[in-house]
Amino acid sequence: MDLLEYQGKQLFARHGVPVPRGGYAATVEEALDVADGIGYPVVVKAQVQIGGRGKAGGIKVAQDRDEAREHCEAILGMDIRGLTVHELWLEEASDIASEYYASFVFDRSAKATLAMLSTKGGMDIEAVAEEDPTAIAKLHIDPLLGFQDFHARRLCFEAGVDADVVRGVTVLLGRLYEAYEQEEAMLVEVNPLIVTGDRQVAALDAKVTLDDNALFRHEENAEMRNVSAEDPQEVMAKERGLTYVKLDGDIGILGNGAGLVMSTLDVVAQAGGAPANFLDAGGGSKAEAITSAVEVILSDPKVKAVLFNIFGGITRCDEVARGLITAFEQIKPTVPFVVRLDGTNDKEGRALLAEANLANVHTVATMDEAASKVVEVAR
Amino acid sequence: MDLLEYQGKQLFARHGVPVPRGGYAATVEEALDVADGIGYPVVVKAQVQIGGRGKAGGIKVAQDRDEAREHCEAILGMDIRGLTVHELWLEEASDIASEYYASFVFDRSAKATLAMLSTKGGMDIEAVAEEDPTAIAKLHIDPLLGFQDFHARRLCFEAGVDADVVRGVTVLLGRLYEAYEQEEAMLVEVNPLIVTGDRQVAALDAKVTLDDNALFRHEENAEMRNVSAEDPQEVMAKERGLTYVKLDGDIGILGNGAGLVMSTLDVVAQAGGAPANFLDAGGGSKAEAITSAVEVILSDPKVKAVLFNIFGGITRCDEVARGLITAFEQIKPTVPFVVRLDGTNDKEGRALLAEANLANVHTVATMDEAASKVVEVAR
Amino acid sequence: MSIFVDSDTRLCVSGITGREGTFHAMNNRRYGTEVVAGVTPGKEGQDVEGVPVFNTFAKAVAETGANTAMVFVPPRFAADSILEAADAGISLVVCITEGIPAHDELRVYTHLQRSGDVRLVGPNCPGILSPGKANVGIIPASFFKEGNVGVVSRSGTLTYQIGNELAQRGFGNSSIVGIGGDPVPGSSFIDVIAEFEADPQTELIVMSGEIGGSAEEEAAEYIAANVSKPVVGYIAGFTAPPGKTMGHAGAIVSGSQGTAVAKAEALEAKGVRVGRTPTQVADIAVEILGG
Amino acid sequence: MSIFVDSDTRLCVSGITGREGTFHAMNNRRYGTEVVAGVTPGKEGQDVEGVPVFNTFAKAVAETGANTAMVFVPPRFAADSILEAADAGISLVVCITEGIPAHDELRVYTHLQRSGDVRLVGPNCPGILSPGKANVGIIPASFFKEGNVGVVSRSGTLTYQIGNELAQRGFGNSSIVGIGGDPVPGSSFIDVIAEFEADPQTELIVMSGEIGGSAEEEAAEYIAANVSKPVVGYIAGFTAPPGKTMGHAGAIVSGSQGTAVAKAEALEAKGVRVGRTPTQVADIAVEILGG
Repeated sequence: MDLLEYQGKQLFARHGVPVPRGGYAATVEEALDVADGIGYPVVVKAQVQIGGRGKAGGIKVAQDRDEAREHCEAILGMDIRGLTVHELWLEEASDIASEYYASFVFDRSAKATLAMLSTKGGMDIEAVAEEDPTAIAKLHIDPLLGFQDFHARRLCFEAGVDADVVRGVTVLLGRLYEAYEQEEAMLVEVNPLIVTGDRQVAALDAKVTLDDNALFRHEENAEMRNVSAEDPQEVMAKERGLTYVKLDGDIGILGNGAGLVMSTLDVVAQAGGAPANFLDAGGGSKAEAITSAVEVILSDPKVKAVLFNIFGGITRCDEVARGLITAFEQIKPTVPFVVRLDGTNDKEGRALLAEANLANVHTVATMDEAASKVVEVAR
Repeated sequence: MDLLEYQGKQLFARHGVPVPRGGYAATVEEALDVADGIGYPVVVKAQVQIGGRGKAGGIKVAQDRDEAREHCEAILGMDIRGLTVHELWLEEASDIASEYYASFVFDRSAKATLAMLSTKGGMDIEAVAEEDPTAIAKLHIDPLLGFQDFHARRLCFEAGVDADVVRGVTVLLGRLYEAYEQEEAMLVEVNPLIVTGDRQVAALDAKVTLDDNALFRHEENAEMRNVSAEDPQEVMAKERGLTYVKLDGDIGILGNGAGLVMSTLDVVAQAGGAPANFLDAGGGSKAEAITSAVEVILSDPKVKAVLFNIFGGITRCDEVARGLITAFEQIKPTVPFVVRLDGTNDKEGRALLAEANLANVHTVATMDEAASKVVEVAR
Repeated sequence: MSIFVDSDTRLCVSGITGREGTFHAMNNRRYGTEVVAGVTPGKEGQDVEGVPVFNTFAKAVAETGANTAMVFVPPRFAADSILEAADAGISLVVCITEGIPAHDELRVYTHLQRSGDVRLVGPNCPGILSPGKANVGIIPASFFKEGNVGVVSRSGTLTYQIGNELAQRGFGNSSIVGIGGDPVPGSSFIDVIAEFEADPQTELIVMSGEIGGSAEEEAAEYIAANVSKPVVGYIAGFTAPPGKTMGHAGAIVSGSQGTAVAKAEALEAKGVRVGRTPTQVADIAVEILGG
Repeated sequence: MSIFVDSDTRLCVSGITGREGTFHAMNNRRYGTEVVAGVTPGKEGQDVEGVPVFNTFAKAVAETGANTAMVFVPPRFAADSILEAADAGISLVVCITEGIPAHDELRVYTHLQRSGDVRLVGPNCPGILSPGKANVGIIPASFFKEGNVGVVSRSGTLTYQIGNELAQRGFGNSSIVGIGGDPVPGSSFIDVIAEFEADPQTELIVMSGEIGGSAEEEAAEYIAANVSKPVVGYIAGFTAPPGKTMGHAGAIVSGSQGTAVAKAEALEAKGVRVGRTPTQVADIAVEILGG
């Protein structure tokens, strides 16, 4: 789960990471109240889950109340790379002497957390990484020992942090790691991490990705989920425990297990088709899950045919068949279905389907055959 | 540093370990206010750093305000095995169905923390350990992995905890370990850990020993130090950075390094003397520390002679000599001193002493000689 | 021969009293796996169709000599169960549970790596099947028979698909190992391939990967340097949507690694033939071993 | 020969710019120890009487090939400094600092044990002297000369006392190792005695213990099983006040272990002669090796 900037900053603040004073607003009037409380100049920041807000005009400094109103009115409702701004964060203007970059990210390859620090913050850090990899100091953290002060000092000295703020950056990094670990984030990123004119350090931006699997331990974080910002079909799928990603094509795909679904997309593409989605019904899918899945797939009006590719292990094919039959009863789909069932209880599943004799459902024996068939019926 | 029961319970509560509701009082009137707030029946508990309070009459249940007054008056000022009761803790009376025992202790031999749990709580656990060692479930904790739920369950099932409170005890133990580790305790001990009639668990007593070396990280805990309960000479020594333990004899001993001081006590005892104290002036002792040390030793009126046994490594003998000379100027001791200086700058130290020509100071060459001499002059 | 599980396997199932736990434990037993114990705290003294249940792994191991654990408990309890099994002296832990928090996986992985000889397979994996010998997990065993092809896969259902394609061509398997696709799998492609290389029964190794991470690229390096047996690869996800990159930091970490194309090319560069569909994988196997 | 430190030692001193750090670093260098670097964060580019100072151990090791660290920083920074030295590839860390929190020591000890080949001596120890070769720490070297007696001790000043008694009888030392008396010493009596047993120069081992803990009892067992060279023991604290017991739990843990009498008896039961005073230790050494 990705947090908005203001959510990330609130999470940082809980762990003592210094952030500028600020407040949240969803309307212009709320925003002006917040701005008055902070005092002027004040920074008005669009809260959307996308980079490049500044360039798009989503971040503005206001010198007084009138200017603040002007900026808030301009930014609320603004479209930033396809996302509409519904929320604002206002904060005190910072006196920036230097801009650094800091992050902790869960590095799967290394099976460890990677810590990064650079004095070339405030700009596109990926570009920095490409042009001058030595400008980013990196090291991996032992998860059982944790991030130690010496790690922070090493990053600071390697990155070339100003000597007088090494202590401040060391403390900030320690707290940032605490936030990362205790909140079970997959990423915490601060760009820029600023040094102010009076040599204080603070996180001027916050990018936080939390581990969805760990949200059950963090109620406060689970509540931050911003459903409105997500694709409605993906939300629908998530609420039903399904993994769904919308694609551009017209063939709806359902499978069990991410690998098999990915493989199905590949095989359909090789057969000349264009998948409309990725939908993993998961291990042990029950009939209800299958019914829900059909609903999610068909909620995309572009879908011209649907492919069910099931190889049952923990999933039982009879459950899948039952779910499909229920879906037909409830939704009465008009597009053709191609169904391939193999694995646990496949005979029972196929028998159920044969018995139900659903209109427009083609049962096939192999995955390759299923792909050819669905491409054919989608034409 | 040992905490009083109420301090331990407050520390527990900070980590979510359930403890009965209660309050602190230093006078009868305060106590009655607290008792009124809690309601009756209420338990009045003497706060002294010693076991066996209950048997000595230091813990009483009061059914009403009059009885509470009676108990508070009896307990405040009471002498329990040599300690005067100056403080009270009052708490709600608990409905006790079972009494368990739980502890985490820093086990030097194993270089790990030992967790212990027994269902034979509420009594002398050392006696239980002797009579029926299997009645205490034990296991060691990996400090990097920490105390896991499975450790707690294993202790519960091995100790024979009632099945319906295994979950509750598991949670309590997890929090107790958190308190132990995060507060950097050398010991947390709960005896009894009670199960109430409605099957809740709570810590009815709290014995906590904190690591003095870690107090700099725990301001809140450092403030709990109860100076009045300590021996005034030991407090004086501690304030001056010296390790001092009072003994029963009449020969004051000063050395540098715990091992050398212990060895000096042994050699003096073998020479027929009775040491009056253990005083380790520490590594790198400066002149001021030596002067302070003389003050501390001579504050014990029983001291008839003083032995200085210094083998300088980080400590420089000239500093020791200077400190002794200053002490003679300031305190003008009347008892004889025997001084043995060896190690770093020993020649300079001996020269300074020779030059100062202090009355009643005997300089000797070896430790054995020093012991014989001090026993002789103490007669 | 086979790897990891065989007729010496003595299985203890964590979560045996749950619906899925019971179902698959019994399924494994019917296949011939020796299921000697189950663990469910508070249910000691009960049995599940004759399999005794214990409160702790320590007791289960002491009483039954269990040497292998299958973990079937919900995600919030799974890390604890793996650690408990390892602490009790179990030498192979197969974790089926899906959805374990990533930081839990990281701590468990690091701890097991440091503290001894416990092998973890999974989490979020279908388990291990050694046809004709033992099945530990949820792999539908009826599709597979004993043979000379070792299969290792990040994906469960894809494993069955590939195994099935091979079976249709008449190939059997020494062992089929699902390593799972979680952020921190206990065993990697390399760990499993090394075992297949050493296993006399295995004559061909099939590895089935997918987009994300760099495990396939690392395996390619390892195979080139250490493996004498033929290896056939498969990568799923050529047409998959780009995965979630974790901020700019994520992009810096992974670089250009992780795409299906990059993985297939990495394998082919090291002489591993890569099938573009499960069917092609079987076709290549026929070419190598003879039909 | 000698153990731990010798003419191959390349010393890096953590806290070299502090008063005590400078004093003892220079003292060690005057003795002949190769002091190649110092570490003080923020002071890189400076030097201490010609010894270059670095911000980090990583850089100090990279630039100077330091292989041994001496830690002299205040207690709140000491654990971090030990870990930093180990992380940078230092193989021997000698920690002089006194007063390190016990939980810090426990974590450091456990981490170093698991993660490789770093030896820690101390904390709260006087260091290691190999007479005629190198001195790392605060042992006053002028009292000792090269010879065939290895000394290992929990106490600093007592080490000098015993060493001095031996010197007065004409004995020199292969190495003198102070292991420190802290709750979790990085090296134990056993670790050091094993090295002396293997060191051809050492013909007699003197171990000086004190009340508390069970390290001496464990050493007695180890000596009986593994040590062929004569060992003379000393235990301080026969008349010491009873130590702080840590509650009832502490009493249960330690049982009757830990008293001077128990320790001396444990050693004597395993054939180790125990002197009752430092002078007696020297007398026994004379008997064993000849005066």
